Amino acid sequence: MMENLVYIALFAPLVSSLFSALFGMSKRQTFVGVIASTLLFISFLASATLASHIVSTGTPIHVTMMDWISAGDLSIPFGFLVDQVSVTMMTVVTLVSTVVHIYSIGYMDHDKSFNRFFSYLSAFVFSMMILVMSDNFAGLFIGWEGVGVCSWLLIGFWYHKADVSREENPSISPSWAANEAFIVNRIADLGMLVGLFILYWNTGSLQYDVVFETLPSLSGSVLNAAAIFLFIGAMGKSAQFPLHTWLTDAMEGPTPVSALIHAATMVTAGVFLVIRANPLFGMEEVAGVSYFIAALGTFVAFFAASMALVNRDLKRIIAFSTLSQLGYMFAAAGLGAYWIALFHLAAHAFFKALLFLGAGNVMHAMHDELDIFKMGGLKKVMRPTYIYMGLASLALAGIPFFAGFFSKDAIIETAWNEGTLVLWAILVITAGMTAFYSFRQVFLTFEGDERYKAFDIHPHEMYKFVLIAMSPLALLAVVAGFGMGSFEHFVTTLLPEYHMSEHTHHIAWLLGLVVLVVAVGGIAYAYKKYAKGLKRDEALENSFIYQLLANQYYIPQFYEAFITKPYAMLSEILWKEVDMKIVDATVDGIAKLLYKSGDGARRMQSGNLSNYLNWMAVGAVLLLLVAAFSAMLG
Amino acid sequence: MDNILSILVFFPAIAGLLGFIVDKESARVYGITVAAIEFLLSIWLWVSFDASNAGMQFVEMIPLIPDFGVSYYLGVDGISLFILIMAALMTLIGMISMSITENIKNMIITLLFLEMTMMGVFVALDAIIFYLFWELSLVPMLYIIGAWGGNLRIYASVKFFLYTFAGSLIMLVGMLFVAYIYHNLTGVWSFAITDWYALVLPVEYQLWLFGAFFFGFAIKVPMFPFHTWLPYAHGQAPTIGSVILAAVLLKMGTYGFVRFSLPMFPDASVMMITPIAVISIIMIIYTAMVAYAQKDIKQVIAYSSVSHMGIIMLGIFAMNAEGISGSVFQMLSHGIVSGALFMLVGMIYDRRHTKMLDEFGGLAAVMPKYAVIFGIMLMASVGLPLTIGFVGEFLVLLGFYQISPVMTLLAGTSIIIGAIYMLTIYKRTFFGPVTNEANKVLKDLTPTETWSLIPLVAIVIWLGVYPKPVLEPIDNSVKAMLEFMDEKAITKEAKELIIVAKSNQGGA
Amino acid sequence: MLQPINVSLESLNLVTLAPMLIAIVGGLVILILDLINEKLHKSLYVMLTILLLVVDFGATLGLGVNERGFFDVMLIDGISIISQLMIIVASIIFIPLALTSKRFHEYSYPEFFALFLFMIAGFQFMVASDNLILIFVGLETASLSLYTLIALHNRANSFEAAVKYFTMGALAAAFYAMGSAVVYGLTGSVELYKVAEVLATRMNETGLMIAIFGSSVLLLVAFAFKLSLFPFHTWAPDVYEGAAAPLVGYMSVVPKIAAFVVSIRIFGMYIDLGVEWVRVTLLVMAVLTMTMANIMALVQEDVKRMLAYSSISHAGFIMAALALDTTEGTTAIFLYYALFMFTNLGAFAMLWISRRKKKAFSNRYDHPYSKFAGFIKIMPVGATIMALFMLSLAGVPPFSLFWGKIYVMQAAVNSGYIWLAVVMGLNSAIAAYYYLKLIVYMFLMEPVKKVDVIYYNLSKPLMVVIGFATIATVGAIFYVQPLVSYLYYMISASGY
Amino acid sequence: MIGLSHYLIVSALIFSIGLVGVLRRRNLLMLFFATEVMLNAVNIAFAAISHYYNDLTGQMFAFFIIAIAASEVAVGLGILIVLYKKHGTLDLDDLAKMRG
Repeated sequence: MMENLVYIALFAPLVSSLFSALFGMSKRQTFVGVIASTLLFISFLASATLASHIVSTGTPIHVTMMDWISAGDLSIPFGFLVDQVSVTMMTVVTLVSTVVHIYSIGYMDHDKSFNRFFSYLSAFVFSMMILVMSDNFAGLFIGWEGVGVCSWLLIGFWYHKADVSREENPSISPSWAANEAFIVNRIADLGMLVGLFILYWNTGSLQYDVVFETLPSLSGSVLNAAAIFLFIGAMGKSAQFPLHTWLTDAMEGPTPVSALIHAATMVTAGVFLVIRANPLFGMEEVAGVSYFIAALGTFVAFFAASMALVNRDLKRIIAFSTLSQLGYMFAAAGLGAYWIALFHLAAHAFFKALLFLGAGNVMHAMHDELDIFKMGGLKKVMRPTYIYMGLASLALAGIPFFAGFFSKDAIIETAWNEGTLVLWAILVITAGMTAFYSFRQVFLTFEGDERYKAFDIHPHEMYKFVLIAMSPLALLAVVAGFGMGSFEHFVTTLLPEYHMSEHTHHIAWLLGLVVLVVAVGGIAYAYKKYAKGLKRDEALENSFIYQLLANQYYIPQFYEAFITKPYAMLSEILWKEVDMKIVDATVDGIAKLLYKSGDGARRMQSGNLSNYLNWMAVGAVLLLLVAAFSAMLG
Repeated sequence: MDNILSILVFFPAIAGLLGFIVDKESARVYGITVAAIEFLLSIWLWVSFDASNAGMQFVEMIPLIPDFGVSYYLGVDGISLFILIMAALMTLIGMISMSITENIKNMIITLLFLEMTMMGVFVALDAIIFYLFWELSLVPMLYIIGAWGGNLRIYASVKFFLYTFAGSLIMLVGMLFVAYIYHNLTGVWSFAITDWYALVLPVEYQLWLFGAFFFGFAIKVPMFPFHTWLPYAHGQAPTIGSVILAAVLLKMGTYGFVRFSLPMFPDASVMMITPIAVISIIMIIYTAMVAYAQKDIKQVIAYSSVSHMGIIMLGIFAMNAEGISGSVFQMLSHGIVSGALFMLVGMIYDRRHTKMLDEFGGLAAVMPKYAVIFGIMLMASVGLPLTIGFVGEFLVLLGFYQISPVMTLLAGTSIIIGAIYMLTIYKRTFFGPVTNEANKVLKDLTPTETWSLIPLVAIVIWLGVYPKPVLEPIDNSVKAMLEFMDEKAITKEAKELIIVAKSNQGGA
Repeated sequence: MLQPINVSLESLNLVTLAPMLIAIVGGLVILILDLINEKLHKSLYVMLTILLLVVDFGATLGLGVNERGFFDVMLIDGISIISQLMIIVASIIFIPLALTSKRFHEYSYPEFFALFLFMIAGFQFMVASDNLILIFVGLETASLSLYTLIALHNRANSFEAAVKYFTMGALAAAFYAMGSAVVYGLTGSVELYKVAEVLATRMNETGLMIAIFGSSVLLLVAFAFKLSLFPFHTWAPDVYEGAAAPLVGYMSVVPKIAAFVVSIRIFGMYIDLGVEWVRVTLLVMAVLTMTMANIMALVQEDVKRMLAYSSISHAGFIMAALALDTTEGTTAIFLYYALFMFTNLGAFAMLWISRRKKKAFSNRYDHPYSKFAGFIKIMPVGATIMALFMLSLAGVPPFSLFWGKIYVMQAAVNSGYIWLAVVMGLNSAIAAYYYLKLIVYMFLMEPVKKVDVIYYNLSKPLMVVIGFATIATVGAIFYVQPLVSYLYYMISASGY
Repeated sequence: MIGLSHYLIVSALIFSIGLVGVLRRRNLLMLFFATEVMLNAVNIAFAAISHYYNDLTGQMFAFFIIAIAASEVAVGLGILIVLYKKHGTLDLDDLAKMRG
C-alpha cells in the first residue's frame, strides 16, 4: 500500500508532464493546466500520507523498482527511500509545486506556450522527486541533472527573446541565462561525479546505506576528498560563490519558475545533499570541510544580501535573498545543525515561493515591468498581493513569530553556540540587511507615490483563484515556525540531533533579541527611506560601493572577460591556428611533400635517350658504391 | 540457423548485386526493404543470442587458404553483437530518411555493400578477414562522400581513404608479424584471433605490435592528432554518409582496440594507459574547444564526435569492467546519438541548403518538432542521465577513476565543455528571434523524417532508463576478457592494474 | 684426330626442348601460311597462336620436375616449369586483344604473330636454362622480337619507344656479356651450378671478392634494366607510353617473369654463397625502385604512364621478395606475378578498348585522366571493372593483388625484415593515391566532353578477356590456396 | 710475355671506350657502333679466357655473341631506317617527345 503511494507520489508528476507534452505543440488548453495541477495535488496527497505514515510509524519505506546500470561490480538500482528527510522534502516540493501549478494557470494565461509550460514544470517536479527520493547517489544524480535540464528549459522558456547588451539587461536573454545556468551547474556536477567515483571505489557501492556504513573505515584523506567534491556539486546547484551568477540571471524565466525552482526547491538541492550525506559531513575527519561549508555559507549570505541592497529589479532582489538564505542553510549544515538547515529549507521554501508568486502578481500587473523604481503605491490596486508579500517579507526578515524567525534565529544561535563568533556576527548583520532590502522592496513597490503612472501602466490584481491558491503558502509562512519542535523530533530520528549548549540556551533570548533589534532596525530604516516615496540620491548611486554592489561586484563582467571570452578566443586559435595550420597542415604537408618530390623526381625522366644511358652508367657506379659500402660494413 | 552471421554479412551484398537489376524508381524501396530484413535478421541474432555465454557464439569456420592460415572465421560475442545491430539499424534509418534523389540506385547499392563490410568487420574472427572488410569499407564510403558530397568532396573523400589506408597497412604488418610469431611457436599458420589470444608475447614485442595496431585503429577512431580527416569527411559527406561514418565506421577503431589490442597485448596495453589517456584527454578537451569555434553546425557535431571518441578510448584503457563495458556501451550511444544529430543537420540542410550557424536562429518557433528531437539528442549527447549518453560516459569516467583521479577529472571536463558547444549551437540555431526571412517559412519535420527519428529517440530513452538488456551481455564478455587478460599478463604492473570484477572471481 | 661425337638421343632428353620447339615451329608455320596465302584474316592467326600456345602449355605441363636435357644446358626445375606456364598463360590472354573492333595494322601482319611466338620461345629458353650462353640467346631472341613488336605499332611514339628500348637493351646486353665473361674468367664455366661449386670452394680468397663484385654488378645492371629497377627504369615509362596498350600489359609481366627467374638463379646463387652485400644492394634497389616509381607516378597526367610507373613500383616490391632468398620469398615472386598478370593485363585491356586513332583529349597523351572523367555515367560496367583493377593494384582486399602483397610482406616479416614490410606498407599507401585518382575521375567527376565513344574498340573477344581478368581479380580468394600450394611445392622441389 | 691479364686489360679498355661512346655519342648510328665495340671487347675476353682454361665454352659464347650482335644490328638498323623516314634525323636529342 505504502509502496504504491511512493510510486504515485513519484510518477504523478511524470504523468502530468507527459500528458501536457501531448499538447505541447497545440494551442493553449486550460484543462492541461487543471489536470497537471490535479496530478500534482495527487502527488502531494501521496507525499502527505507518506509523511503521516512515517510520523506515526517511524520506519522508512524502501522500494526498489528495477535495476538501472550494472557493469563490473557496480550495480545501481532504481531504488527509492522514503524516510524522514526525504518525506519532508517530498511534501515541501509537492506542496509548493501544486501551488505553483495552480498559480501558473493564471499567470501563464495569455502565453501561447501554456501547455508546454506545464509539461516542463511537471517534469521538473518529477526530477526533483527522484532527487530527493533516490536511495543512492546515482539516482540522486539523475534528479540532479534532471532538474538542471528542466531549469534550462524553463529559464529559456521565452526563448524567442533576442540577446541584448549587458547594460540593457544583465542577463542578456532568457536563452543565454538558461545556458549559463546549465553550464555553471555542469561545472559543479563534475565535482559531484568525482565525489561519487571516490565513494564508489572506496566503498564499492553508491547506495546510501552501504556507503554510510563503510565510511568509518576509510582514511581521512579519502573522506575529505569525497566531502569536498560532493560539496562542489552542492555549490553549483545551490549557487554558492563563485558559482552563483547564474541564479540571478535565471530570473529571466517565468516567475512561477523562479518561485518553484529558483527559490523553493531546486536550489536547495545542494543543501539537501549535504543533509543527506550528513554521515559523511558530520565526521570528525571532515570537520575542516564542514567548517569551510559553514564559512562559505556565511559569506554568501552576506555577499548576496549586500547585492540585494541596491538592486532595482524586483525578482533579482528576491533571487539575491534566496542566495543569501541558502548561505544560511549551508552555515547551519556546515556547523552540524542539519535538522535546522532542513527546517530553514522548508520554511524558506514556503515564504520565498510566496514572495516570488507575489512578485509575479506585481509583474503581471505591471506588464512585465520589474524595476521597483517605476512602481510604488501598488497597494491600492493589489491589496491581497501586498499582504502576501508583506507576510513573506516579515517571515524572511525573521520577525517573530513568522516562520523565518524560528528557523533563521536557530541558525544564528547555532553559530554562536559553535563559538564561531565571526560567523555569528556576519549572520546577524546579514539579518539586518535582509530585513532592510526586503522591506525596501515592499515599500518601493506598494507604498509611496504611484510612479508607474508616468509609464502609462494600468495595473490590476491577479485572478482570484490564483490568490486563493497562494493562501496555503501564506499560511505556512506565518505558522510553520510553530511546528519546529515536532519537526525536530521527527527528523532527528534520522539526522543527528543538535542541541544548544547550556550556556547558549541560557542566553538564547538575548541572542534572539539582538537579531530582532537588527532586523527591526533594518525594516525601520527601509520604512524611513522608502515608504513615503522614492527620493533618488545621485551621489550615493554614483558612489563606488553602490556601483560595485549594483554590478554584482563586477563578477559577471569578470567571468565574461576572463573566462568566456578567452575560452572563445582560445577555441578559435585552437581551431584555426593549431588544428588547421599545424595538425592538418602537417598531414597535408606530408602529402604535398610526396607530390613535390614526385615532381622533382620526374625530371630525371627527361625523355632524352642519352640522359637515360647516362643514368644507367650512374646506376652502375652507384651499385658499385653500395656494394663496396655494404661489403666494407658487412 | 547456425550460419546466421554469414547470412548477415552476405545478404546485403547479394541484395546489392541484384540491385543492379532493380528499376531506378523502385531502388529506394528495394534498399529499405533489404535493410529492414537485415535489421530483422540482426534482431533475430540478438534473440537467439545466449546472454549468459561470454564467449563467441554462432561460430563459423571454413579454411580458405590453409597454407597461409587464413580462414573464413566468424563469431559474435556480447561486445560485437550490439554494434552489429546498431549498424543494421542505422543503415535502415539512414536509408529511410535519405533525401538524395540523384543517382539513387547507385547510392542504394553502395550502401548495401557498405553494410556488408560493416557487418563483416564486427563478426570477423580471422585477422585477415577482419582486415579485408576493414579496408573494403573504405571503398563505398569513398564513393558516397565523393559522389554526393559538398564542394570539397573529392579532397575529403581521398583524404579519408588514404589516411585510413595508410594506417591500416601498418596494422597489417603487425598482423603478419603476429602470424609469424604464432607460426614460430606452433608450426602452424593461423590468423584466427582466438588462436592469437593464446600467445603470450614478450613485453617488447607487445609494445611494438601495440604500436603497429595503434596506427590502424587510432586513425580510424580518430585519435588526436590523426583526426583531421574527420571534419572534412563529415563536412563534405551527404547526410547518410555522415550518419554511417559516425555511427559505425568510427566504432571499428575502438572495437579494434577491444578486440585486438587489449586481449593480445595486455602488458603493453597497461603500459600504454598513460599515453593513451593523455591523447584521449587532448581529444576530449581540445576538440571540444575546436568544436566550439566552428561556424558550421555539421562541423560542430563532427568535432564533437572526436571528443566523444576520446571518452570511449579512455574507457577502453580503464582496465576494469566498469570502464570497458561503459566504453562499449558508449560506442552504441555515440552511434545512435551522433547519427541522429547528423540526420537532423541533414534535414535542415535539405531545407535551407546551408549549415552555417549564422543563417539560423529562432527555429524553435518555426519547427517545434524538430527542435524537440534535436533537443533530446543534444541532451543525450551531453550525457544527461536517463538518456543513452549518460550510461556510457558515467561508467567510463567511473572506471577510469580507478586508474587516475586527476586524469578522470580532466576527462570529466567533457561534461562541461560538451555542454558549452552543444548548448551554444542549440541557442544559436533554435533560440532568439527569427531574424532570417528564409527561416520564417520553414516546414517542420515531414512524417517520414519524424518517423525515422522516433525510433532513435525511443532507443535513446529506453537504453537510458533500462540499459540492462544491452549492458549485461556486453559486461559478461568484458569481464571474461579481463579475466583472461589478467591471467595472461606477465608483468606485475599489468596484473595489478587489470581489475577482474569481484563477481567474476569465483574460481580464484 | 677428333673422336666422332657419340651422343645418345635419350641422354639429350629432347622433350625438355619441346615447348620452345612448338613455339618456334608454330611461328614458322604462320610465316609459311602467309607465303601461301596473303589474304588471311588476323583472326586465323590469333586462333592459331592460341592453339599453339595451348599445345605449348600442355607440353610444359608434361615436363618432369628437375630434369636436364640437351647436353645438360636445359634445366627443367620447378621454377622453370611454373614460369613457363605463366608466360604461356599470359600470352594466351594477351593475344585475343588483337581482335579489336577497329583495325590496328600491326595485327594484320602475320609476322607479328610469328615474332610473338619466337619471343615466347626466347623467354622459355631464358627460364629453362642455367647456362649463361643459352640465357643470353634466349634473352636476345625475346628482346629483339619485342623491339620489333613495339615498333610495329607504327606511330612516331612507338618508334621512339623502340629505339630507346633497343639502345638501352643493347647496352644492357653488353653488360650481361661482360658479366658473363667475368664469371667465366673466375670459374672457367658458364653453367651456374658449376659456377656455384667452384665459387664455394674459393670463397675465402681475398682477390675473388673483387671479381665477384665486378661480375655481380655487371649482371645486376643488365637485369636491373630488364626488371626496370631504379635507376635503370628510365626506358620503361617512355616505352610503355609508346607501345600499344595490350603489349604494355604484356611487357610489364612476361619479360619480367623471365628476368626474375634468371635473377633468382644468378643472385640467389650469390646470396646462397654468403655474399651478403648482393642482398643489401638488391634491397636498396628494391626500396628505391618502389619509392621513386611511386612518387613519380603520383604526378602523372596519363593513365598509361601512371600504370607504367606503377608496374615499376610493383617490380620493386617483387625485387624485395627476391632479395629475401627464401622459399617463401621466391613463392611470393611467382604468386605476385600470377595475380598481377590478370589485373594488369585487364587494366591495360581497358585502356585498349578506349584507344582511338586520334588524341581527342590531349595533345600529348592517349589516355589522360580527364578522358575517364565521369566514366561511370558513360559505361558503368566498364568503370566498375576498371575500378576493381585499380583497387586490386592498390592492394585493397579481397582483390587479387592484396594476397600477393601480404604474401610478400609476410615473407619479409618471416625473414626478419620488418622494416621492409613497413616500407612496403607505406609505399602501398602512397600508391593508393594514384590508383584512387583514376577512380575519382571515373566515379566522382563529370565527363569533360561529350564523348560517348570511349569504349571505341570494344569487341567480344576483348570482353571475354576483360571478363576473365575481372573474375580472376575478384575471385582471387578462392584460388590463392591451390595456387600457393602448387607454387610452393614446385619451388621447394627445385631447392629455392 | 703477353698473358691473360693483358688481354683482359685490353678487353676492359675497349669495353670502356665503347661505354664512353654510348654515353657521349649523339648520333644513334654511332651509338649502335659503340655497343658493337663493347660486345667485341667481351669477345676478346672470352677468347682469351677460353684459351687460358683450354676450354671451348668461351669461344662458343663468343660465337653466339657475334651472331647476336649481327641480328641486333639487323633489327636495330631496321628500326633506325623507319625512324629516319619519319623524322629525317638520327640525332637522339631530337628524340624526346615522351618525357616526364
